[in-house]
Parts: sequence; structure tokens; C-alpha cells
Amino acid sequence: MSESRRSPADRDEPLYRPIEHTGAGFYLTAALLMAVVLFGVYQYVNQFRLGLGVTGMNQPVTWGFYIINFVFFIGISHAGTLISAILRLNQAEWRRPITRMAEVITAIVLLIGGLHPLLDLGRPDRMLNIFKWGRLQSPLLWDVMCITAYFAASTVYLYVPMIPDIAKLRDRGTRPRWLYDFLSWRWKGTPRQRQVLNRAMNILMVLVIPVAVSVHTVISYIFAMTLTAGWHSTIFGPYFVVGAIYSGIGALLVIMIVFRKVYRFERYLKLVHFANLSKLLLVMSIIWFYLTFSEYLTGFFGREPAELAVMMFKLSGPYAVPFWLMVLLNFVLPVAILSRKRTRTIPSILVVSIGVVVGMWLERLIIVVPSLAVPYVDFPSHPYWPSLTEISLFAAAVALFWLGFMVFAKFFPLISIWEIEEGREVAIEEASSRIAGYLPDEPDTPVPEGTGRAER
Amino acid sequence: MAKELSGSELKTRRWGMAVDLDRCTGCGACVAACKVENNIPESSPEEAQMGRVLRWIRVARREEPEGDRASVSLYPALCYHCGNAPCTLVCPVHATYKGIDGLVGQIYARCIGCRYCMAACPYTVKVFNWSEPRWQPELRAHTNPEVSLRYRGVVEKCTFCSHRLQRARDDAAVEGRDVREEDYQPACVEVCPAKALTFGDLDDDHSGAATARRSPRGYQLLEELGTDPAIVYLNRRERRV
Amino acid sequence: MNISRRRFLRLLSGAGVTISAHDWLFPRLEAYANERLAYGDLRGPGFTSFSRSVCRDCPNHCSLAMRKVDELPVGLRGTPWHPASLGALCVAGQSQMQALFDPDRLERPLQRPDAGAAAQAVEWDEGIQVLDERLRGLLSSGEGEKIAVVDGRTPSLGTRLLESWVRSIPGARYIPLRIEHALDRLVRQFLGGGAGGRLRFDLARAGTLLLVGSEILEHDGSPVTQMRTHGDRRENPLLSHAPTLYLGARQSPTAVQADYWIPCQPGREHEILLALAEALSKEHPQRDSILPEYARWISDALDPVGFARRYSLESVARRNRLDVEELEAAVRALRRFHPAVTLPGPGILRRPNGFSDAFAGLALNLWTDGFREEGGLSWGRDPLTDLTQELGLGPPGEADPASLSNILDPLFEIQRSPVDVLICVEANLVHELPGQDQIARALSHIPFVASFSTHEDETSRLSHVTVPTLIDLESWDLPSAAWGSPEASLQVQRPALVPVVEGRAVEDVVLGLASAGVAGPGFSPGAENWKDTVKAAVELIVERREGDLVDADGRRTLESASASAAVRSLVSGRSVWVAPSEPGARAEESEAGAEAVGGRGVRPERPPRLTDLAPNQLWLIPFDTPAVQRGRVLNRPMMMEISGMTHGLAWESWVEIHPVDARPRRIVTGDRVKIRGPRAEISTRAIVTRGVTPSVVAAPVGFGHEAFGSVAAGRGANPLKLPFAVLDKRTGAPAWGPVPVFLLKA
Amino acid sequence: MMYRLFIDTWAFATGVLLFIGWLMMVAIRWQDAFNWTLAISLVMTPVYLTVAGTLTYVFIGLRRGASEEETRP
Repeated sequence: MSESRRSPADRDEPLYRPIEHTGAGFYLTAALLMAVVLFGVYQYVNQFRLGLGVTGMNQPVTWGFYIINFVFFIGISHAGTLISAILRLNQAEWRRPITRMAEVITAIVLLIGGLHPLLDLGRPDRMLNIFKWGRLQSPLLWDVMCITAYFAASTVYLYVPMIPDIAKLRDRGTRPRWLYDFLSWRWKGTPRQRQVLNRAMNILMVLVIPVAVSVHTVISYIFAMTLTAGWHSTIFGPYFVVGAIYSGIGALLVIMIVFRKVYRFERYLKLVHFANLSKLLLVMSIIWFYLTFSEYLTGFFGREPAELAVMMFKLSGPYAVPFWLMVLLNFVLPVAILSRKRTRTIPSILVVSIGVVVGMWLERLIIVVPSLAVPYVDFPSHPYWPSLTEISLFAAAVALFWLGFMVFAKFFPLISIWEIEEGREVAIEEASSRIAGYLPDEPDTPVPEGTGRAER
Repeated sequence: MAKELSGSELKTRRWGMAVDLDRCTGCGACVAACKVENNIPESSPEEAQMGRVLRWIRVARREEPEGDRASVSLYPALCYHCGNAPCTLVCPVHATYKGIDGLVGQIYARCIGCRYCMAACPYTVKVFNWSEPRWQPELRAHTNPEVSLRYRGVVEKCTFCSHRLQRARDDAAVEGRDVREEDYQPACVEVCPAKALTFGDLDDDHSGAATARRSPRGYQLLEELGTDPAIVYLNRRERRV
Repeated sequence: MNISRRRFLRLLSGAGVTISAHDWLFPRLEAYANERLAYGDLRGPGFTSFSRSVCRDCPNHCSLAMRKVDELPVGLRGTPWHPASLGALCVAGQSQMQALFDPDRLERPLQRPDAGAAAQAVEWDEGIQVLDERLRGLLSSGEGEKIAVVDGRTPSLGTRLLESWVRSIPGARYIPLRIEHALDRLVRQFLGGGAGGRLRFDLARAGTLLLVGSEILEHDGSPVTQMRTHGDRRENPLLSHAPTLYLGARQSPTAVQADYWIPCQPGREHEILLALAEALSKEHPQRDSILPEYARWISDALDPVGFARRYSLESVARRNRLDVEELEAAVRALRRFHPAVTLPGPGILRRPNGFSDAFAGLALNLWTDGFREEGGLSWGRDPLTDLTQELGLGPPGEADPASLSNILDPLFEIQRSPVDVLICVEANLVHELPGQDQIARALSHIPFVASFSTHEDETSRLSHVTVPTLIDLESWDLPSAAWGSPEASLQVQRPALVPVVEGRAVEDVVLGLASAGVAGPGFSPGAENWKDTVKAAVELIVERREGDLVDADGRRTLESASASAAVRSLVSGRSVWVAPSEPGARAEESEAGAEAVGGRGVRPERPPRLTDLAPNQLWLIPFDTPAVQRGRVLNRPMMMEISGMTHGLAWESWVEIHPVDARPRRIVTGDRVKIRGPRAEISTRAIVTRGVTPSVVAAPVGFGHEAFGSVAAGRGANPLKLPFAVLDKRTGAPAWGPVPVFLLKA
Repeated sequence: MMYRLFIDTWAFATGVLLFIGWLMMVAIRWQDAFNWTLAISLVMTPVYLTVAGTLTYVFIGLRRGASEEETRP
């Protein structure tokens, strides 16, 4: 009630606060993360000088941390755009404070994930050969294509809904003026402009979803297109997509909870949002388990020796620990905690979602390494242990992600203000009218001709 | 003197090899010959520990348990120059490709070192230069000038000593004839003390390799994958008393 | 025009000069021009040339062709003209280049004030001077018997030169350190044969082939030839169904190729052989005359009946954990596929009781005359015999098998040395003989030790002076084996390139000493320097090519009549078996064990019983593999990479154990394990395989160098640290033996 | 300055399209899996075009909207 009396401008004051006031904590964290990133850079320069010998990869296990992290980060990137697009499409009203964060995650993580194949190259100096001699037949090129497309689409999809907010910042005279001036494209919120914006957003939503799905499918194809036992499987496409969305939601939840605490968004990100998202998480977890199960069952039942060897290597061999840990974190824990309303509290959700993110990383590990470590022919296998270089580059990537997120939060609102306002102003009537539209008509009203399409 | 031919006019062949497991004793002479012929650098003990020894051909050991004992077999494993090569499908920069006479080639100068071909090869015969190649200081100067030295960060593999094929083709072209089988032999075949390796044109029915391929003992490694390897193994005769 | 006299004379002289120039000058100019221009054009950049030499890593002496591009050596190949190798080359042969350019090679002699002290490099003449003085002193005082020379090289004109030099000194001992000699001698004793000759088994003629400790496909005699004949044997329609049986504790590559592997407990081969002999002899006419010979010699079951009981297939199978069917099958095969032949190989002599096994193996041949009649067994006469005489090097003497142990045994017992000067020529006693520390201690008691070696190895460290030697590719010689073989071809080992290290051949050193008066009366080599000697020898051979190279009378067929006589001659005489003391023995105990070698506390020869093993103890059997060659080739990186390849190892040694033994110890392939023997403890990697019999630990011999170049030093472990220093008196073979050891995970 | 983003967008889109074109040329030259190249490029091209198109639409639309707002009394 007290809310409604205050003016819209200062009502959402807390959303502007992170942009306009910067505390010492920010610089401290930024410096810390920066240090990690710089160390990673140093390690990479080392690798560039000395070759991939500084990593822990070896003869049968020719792909290691870099590819694992590549798949992992791209997976995270599905958090954003896909989720927000889906939620927008079916007009889930509780989406409003979430979408922005989700989209930001996508944009940043895509950048980082896209870098990883380059880290993995033995001759980064020859990277341009991809442009000079590229073969679109190679799944790697499919990746290049899809990821660029996804990055383009999702950045646009991040930017377009942000225009009104930028305009608000411009009107408040927040520095740097020129930036907001330039990015807001003279947004005044006229009906025409709103209509353009809505239409553009609808197009993008429809565009982004298939692209997002294609991206992770194609990444799975990198593996599935080879004849290698444990990779050569048709389920990999959907399996990877589901896993990606799953880990994405996990990451989104972590981010939300953290920044909610840091920037005191408690009033915007309420328990209901987390509850809804965690239900989504639960659903994904079950789907993920279903796919994992069918993947392994088919491999196991066929008793195809090579397949079986890889599987035993995972289930009871050297990779048993990560495997069962993965099952615990990705299935047992979420189902145990999230399925009960009583335990669906924010701290437990935080624990679960961190677990999910870790578990999904383990899943990538378990997909990539064992298949290589157990080749068809009898080849002396050597254990794979990541070297300091690989570990520190992983740390740097994670640090870079947080850093990127913080910096973004310094320039743009993490929660889309205009959508919140729109929610306050129009959404309630709209929603109720929509719900009314669902209800059965009164017996005396005449049957309306045409389709009973709900008004927007 | 016949008129000189151009390389493209020469009869295309499908070079292949037959390995007689009845003769192969796993002595490793082929490995040594390959290392010398193709300038394969030495490994340090540390690299060996990590499993980064560079070998284009190795002698693999297979044990099929039979109660307390095992029937052991030793066989040389090298690039199989598949007719339908998985590695060439996935290379993003056309660095590994199907070359002349069906040999699977590798362009070291173009390889970007993504190691996708290694992951795609079901036979794990491709090797990667994890670090700068190393030789005994004096021996560095004594490398075979016909084979280019590779540097860190590129994938390499057996080429069936394609430089020898190149020379044979040039000679043949100059003399205006097709390449004869005796003109061209990889180093491993040439050196094998047990004469376990037979090299020849698989399309030519009379060549040793082709006849070996037809023999009832002959089998291809991982035939079921449909990669159609150019190397056929002759199984050991079962002659238990 | 009128010509003045002066002008006429000038013209005349000019003409004379021109004419004379035409004869003398122009040809030279022309030659020069050809040399410079024509030939110069010919060898443009990338000009490839081949220069040939001989690899002497093994007695096969394959000939090498060194490929040079622009005079720069780029690799070695076999030469198709070589009768044995036909262009093939084994691993060791191909790695010779690496030995050649090894930065750790000795370039100048090393001298030590006393054994084990720090060495300093000295000038060549200085180094040889030291040797000279020592020998001169002994010669002048007429104590030639205080000189002993151990020669570890494969036989050639060079070894003959060294031998005759030593023999010319009255009392001096020349000891070839080669197991093949021991086997040849044994066979010769048993089957007869010319002195200095070599027995050859022609596999292509064998029906059933029973291999006992004989790695024909790896390193017995000539691996390359054997591999070939083996392969051809498989192709031969007559023999394509004839089996090859391998009898041994480890499934070596040879056993892998054999059709049937009879695994037996180490040291029990002779039991199985005798059982087979017994079974085969049932219908043999000479049975009653010959069986007692065995009975007496085996020293138990004096009556044929007891013998028959003890060595019945059933009991032997029971003792060796075999199915009796397997042995019966073997007997059937031996009966069925004639001619059948048993090959006792060097491997079998590597045991304290190896002699009995070898004997038993040969015994089987009594029933296999067919093989001989078909010329499968032939006696290759060694042309060097005559050649050396014509070169004035005197006849080759028969090496006394016991001589090395005669030198070492007193050193083990009472630290008093029977010799004042011990010269080791490319013989790394400390590394290659069992009981490393014992040998090392023994050497330290010898007043003066000199070693000839390419690298500073373990023995050189204990020697007072170390003289560098040349690699085969740099030196002159006339290897014996190749042109001693029936399909003969003259083969000269010559420098394939300008010596990398400015050094001298062993023979040159010897000749230098001789010309300085350090030699016996009889010693009169043809030439002053080694190169000329070789050339003279070559000329001789070419002269008498027919007579020598096609040795028709060199082959001797064997009379079975002589067999029982041979048995008797073998049975008289005593060889040594030292029972390994209890594991974890203290120093003095092991000393006591060692003393037994001297003759005291000798037990009747008997294979070690399985009951000799304490609970959870295993038999360590060190084995010899061609890719290691008792460590002689491990200073080449290539060998380090290839030697363990089939196990996926490189730059490492390993032990092979059976899953049955590995499981209770929780050992999996690749684990580090400790092997604790009575004398020492070594640590290396374990390979769990069914390629060995249970209760056996098989370890390759040669790794674990402490010196011998930076490549070889400190890689892997040397199993010869574990056994006692036992040298079989009858065969002269260093008895590696099965050693009872404890195996535990490190 | 105002048209900067506008230009970038199209530079990016056309760049990618040129890249695809070049790859097809390479495929033809090497006679190497042209069918694959064609298929993939057929899928990818419209995506980029739509993205660029939408962005243009937004830019132009917003500016139009803004200006019309000003003309109003």
C-alpha cells in the first residue's frame, strides 16, 4: 500500500542504486577476480610459448579440461535466453524480475565458452586457417556458425528489451551520458515505439529458441559424429540440450541468490520466483535422469564390448567416484530437497543449484574423458590429471564470468525496470482478463464467432 | 623411350598392406625403421611417463585369457589409411585428407592442432606434438631430408612413407610408365626381418597384399565400423597339438 | 722467311716441351678437369650415397648400409646382399647411429689412482703407457698367469687377434664372455664337432620343434635368419601342420609364435624333458643302454624302473601343475611329426642347474636322428681357424669355461686375487654378471683393472684405466659369423664415416703394445696396424674363396654311437649349485652362500624344489631380450623407447607377474612394486599378465645402469642385483637362476 | 555516430555471409563435401539475415516513432 503512494521513479530506487553508488566491496572483489584472471592469462601465455605439453593431456586422452569447460560453459549459456524466451512466450508473469539476469548470463558465458576451443588449439597462431581453409563438413565449423549466431541473437535479445531502461537512465542523467544517450535510440515510450519493441521482441523470441537448441545439439554432434564408443549415440542431441538447460537454471539460481543478497533485491526476487524456478529445476532434473538412464541402459543391454568397456570404466573403474557423485548431485539431491515444499527454502535451493552446476560439470567430464581413455584397440592407457595451467585457466574463466556480471551490473539495471512497472500497471488487468478468457462462458452469452483468441 | 607423363596420367592405385601374424614376432624393427625414416623425435622419460611417446607404428599386445594362461598375439599397429576415413571427415581445415592413391595425408603446415582427428580415429594411431621435438644434439643434423620436421602443436601420423611413393611416381612419370609395385615400399615393410609385412596394390588382384586380403585367414581390424582399412591382418593358424 | 738457328732451336725445344707435356701434363689436367667439373656436377645438392659396414651387436653380423645425403649420414638400412639378413635389420642394428653420436661417449682414456676414485682424462699415449708398464712388469718377471683378458665382443678377426695376443703370453687367460660359446661347447662335447666350429639348427627341416629356454626368434645366434626360417617353415606345405612347442616359465615372443606353450616351474624343464624322453623311449632299441646313463647322472632313482616312475608323465605333470593330457599331446607330436628336434638355448644355461636341463634337452635328440640325416643339424666350420694361422696369429685355443669363476671365486672367499691384471674388453662384468655387489667387491681386490669401453660403465668405474673403443660403424674388422655360414659371402666391416670420436681400435692398441714388445714370443701379426691386417686377411680370403666359403667338409653328421660315450663324459665332472639362502639373509649369510661357489659346501646338482619357496615367495627369473641385450644397447634413446613397447612402457624396466600372484597383493598393471631378494631389493613397474606361469616374477636383464651414459644411467632396475654371483663351472655361464623373492606393492 | 550500430550490424551479417560464400568456393575448389557446405549454409544464412533485419527494424522503428512524437502538437 505504502508502495503505491510513492512516485514510480523513487519506488524502484533500489534498482538504480547499484549503478549509481559503488562501494569498496565492489572494487575489492573486482581486484580479486582480476588477479585470478590475470594469473590465467599468464598461464596461457606460458602454454602459448611451450605448447600443449604444459597441460595434462596425453596420447589416448587427447581432449581434457578445455573441451569439458567449453561444453560446460556453453551449457550454462542456455540459462538465459532460452528460459526468458520461453517464459515470455507463455506470458508467465513471474518472469519479469528474472529475464534480464538470465539474458546477461547468456551473453557473458557465451563469450567465455566460445574462447575455450581456442585455448585447446595446439597452434593458436594458425587459427585463421579456419577462415581460410574451413570445411563446413566438420562439426567444429557447425559450432563456429551456431555459436556466432546464438551470440548475435542473444545479445540483440538482451539489448532490445533493455532500451527503455537505458532511456530511463538517460533521463536520470546517469553518467556516462553519451553511452545511454547513444544506446537508448531516442526512446520516448510512444505507442509506436512500444509496438515496434514488442514486435521485435516477439520475432527474436521465436528466433532464439531454435538457435539455442541447435547450439547445444551441434556441440553434442562434435562427439556423436565420431565412431568412438560412448559418444556415437543418437540421444546425445536432446541429452546435451536438457543438460544445458538444467545447468543453466542452476547457474541462474545461484546468480539470483547471490545478487539478491548483495544488492538487496529481496523485494523484487521473492520466494515465489525461486520456488517456481526450483520446480523447473526439479522437472529438468527428472528429465535429465530419464535421458541418462536410457542412454546407459541401451549401452548396457546391447553388451557391445567397446561400449561396455567404456561404461564399466565409468561405473566401476577409475571414474566411478565422479560418476556416482554426479548422480548424487544431479538427481538424488535435487529430488530429495526440491520435491518437498518444506525444504524448498532459499538456502537449500542455493545448495542444490550449486550442486547441480558442479554435477553438470562432472557430467561433461564423464562424457569427454572415459571414451577417449578406453579406445577400441588395445592401447596403453594413461590416467589424465589436469595440470596447473588447465586448472588456473578454468578458475580464470569462472572469475571472468563473475567479473563480467559485476561490470554489467555497474552500467545497466539487473532487473528490467520497465517490465516491472508494466507489470504493476497493466499486467494485473491483462492477466485477469486472460484468465477470464479461459473460463467457460455464461449460458446466456451468445457463442462468439471467430477464434476465442485472448486479447493482449 | 616412352613420352613423359604427368602425375595425373598415372594409374591410380590403392596401396595396402598385409600383416602375417604367423610371422610377426613383435621384434619392433618396423618401429625403429619408422622412427629413423620419418624423423620422429625422441621422447623424454617424463613424457613417456605421461604417455606422450611419438610413434607412427607400434607393436600392440593382445591377450585373450584361457583359464590360467592367455593366448597372446603381437601385431604392428599403424595408420590404416581407411577407404572411408573418419579422421578426414571431421578435420575443420582440410589438414588431413584423402591423398593420391587413397593414402590419408596430413598437412603439418596447415594443422591447427585441434586434435579432433585423433578423437575421431577409432584406431588411436594419430599422435600429437605436445612440445618441441627433441633429438640428440648431434643427431638433429642427421635427419632424413626427404621428410619434413614437425613442430609443436600439430598432429602427425603414418603416411605410408608417401615421400617414397612421390619419388616412385616421379620416376615412373619420367619414364612414361605406371608405378610398379617393386618401386615403392614403406620403411617398415622394407626392414621387417620376418617378412611379416607385404605391401602392394589392393586393386591389383595378383599383388601380395590383395591375395593376402582374399585369404580365409585375412581380417581387418574393427571391420564392423565400416572404415575399410587398407591394412589386413592374416590370422594365426590354429595348430594346437 | 728465313729461320735463324736460335729461333729454330727455340721452336724445337718448344715442340719437345709440348710433346712431353702431352704425355705427362695433359692426362693430369684432364683428370683434374673431370674431377672438378664432370664429377662435381654429378654430386649436386642432395646427392645420396651409401657406405657399408657391419653391425656386430649380435653374432648374425648383418651388414649395414649407411645412407648419406651430401656426405651427411641420415640413416641405416640393411643390405639385400647379406645372405642372412637379406636387407632386414633388427632394432639394435638400426639404433647404432644414436650410439655413434652419443654426446656421452668417451673421447680420451680415463685414469684413476685407485679403483672407484674420481677419474681424470689423460692423453692416449699416457693411458696406454699405464697399461704397458703393468703388463711389461709381469712379462719380465714371467708371471703371465697373472694376466686375464675378458672379451665381451662377438667373434671376429679382432677377437682372434686379441685372443692370440693373450695366448702368446704363457699362462695368460683369454676368456670370451659369451653364452653362445658355452652352448656350442656343450653341444660339441655331446655331439662331437670341429674345434672353434659352430652348430646350426636348420629350422626349415625340423618337424616338431621343441624349444627349451631357446629364444630362437629373438637372440639365439641370429634372430634375423631364425625369424625368416621360422616364417618359411610356417609357409612350407610339408611342415605347415608340424607344431612348435615351447617349454619355459615365461611366454616370450618366441613362445608366442610357438604353437604350443608348456609352462613349467622354473628350473624344472629337465624333468619334463626327461619325462618326454622316457615316454618316447618306450619302443627305442637303445633304451636299456642309455637310460641307466641318465639315471646315474640324475643321481636319483638308480634303477630304470625308479627312473621310469619318477619321470612318468603323470608325476611330472603333477609336480608342474600341468594336465597330463598336455604332455601326452606333446609326446604324440614328437612321435608323429618327424624329424623332431629339441633346441636347448642359452636361456637354459642361465641357471645354476641349467646344465642338467640342457643335457636333458639334448638327450631327446637321441631319438631324432632324422633331423640330422636331413642335414637339419650342421656343423659350421669357422674359416677364421685357418685364416688366423696364415696371418701368423696362431691357432685358436679352447676357452676354459671355468676360467672366469676361477678368477672370481677366490676373490669371493679369501680376498686374494689370483690375477694382477684384469682387462675387460667391452665386457661390463659388474652389470652383466649376477650378484652385482659381489662382483664389484671382487674387482676392487684386483691390483689392476683395465677396461675398454665406448662409455664409462660400471666396470670402468672400478678400473684403473679406461680406454675408449670405436663403434662398429667407425672401425675395421672381419666378422666371422656371416662368412662362416654355408651360404657364404665375404663381408668386411669398415668405417662407414670419418670417426666421430678421434679414437683407436682395440686392435690398434694391442698391436701398439705388441710392437712395443709387450707380447709373447709366438705373436707375430702380419702388419703393424690393424687396418692393414684386415686388408691382408681379406686378400687371403679372396684367394682361397672356394676352399673356405663353401665348406663342404665343414659339415659333420653325428654318430648316435658316440651319444652314450658323450653322456659318460658329461656325467664325470662336477658343476656347482648354490642353494639360495633364506630370504632377507644378512650380509654374512650371503657371504657364506657365496663361498659355496668356491667349491666348499657344494651340494649334488638338483633343481630347486617348489618346496624351496617360503610361503608367498616367488621365483624371480631374469630374462634376456634382444631390445635390451643385457643393457649393452640401452645408451640409445630409441632402445629405451622400444624395449618395453609391447607393455606400453618406455624408459622403464618392468616385471611380469601372473594375476594369481597379483590379486592377493592388490597389484595392477603399472603399479610400482618392490622385489626383495636374499641379497638386495629393487623397485620397478609391474605388468600383470597371463604370459608367465604362476609363482614367477619375470624381469628383463639390462636396465638399472648406474653409469654408461646419461641415457642409460638410473633408468629402471637391475634384477641381477638379487641372485648370488654364480658362474656355472661346466658351462662358464653366469647363472642368473631362479631366485626366491618377495614381491610387494611399493 | 548514430548509425554506428546500424552499420556494425550489417557489417557483421554480411561478413558472415561472405565467409559462408568463401567456404563454398573452397569446397568446390577442393571437390570436398560441397553438399554438406551447401546444406549448412542454407540453414545458417536466414538466421543472420533475420537477426540483422530485426535489429534494423528496431532502430528505424524507434527513430521513426520518436520523430513522429515530436511532430505532434
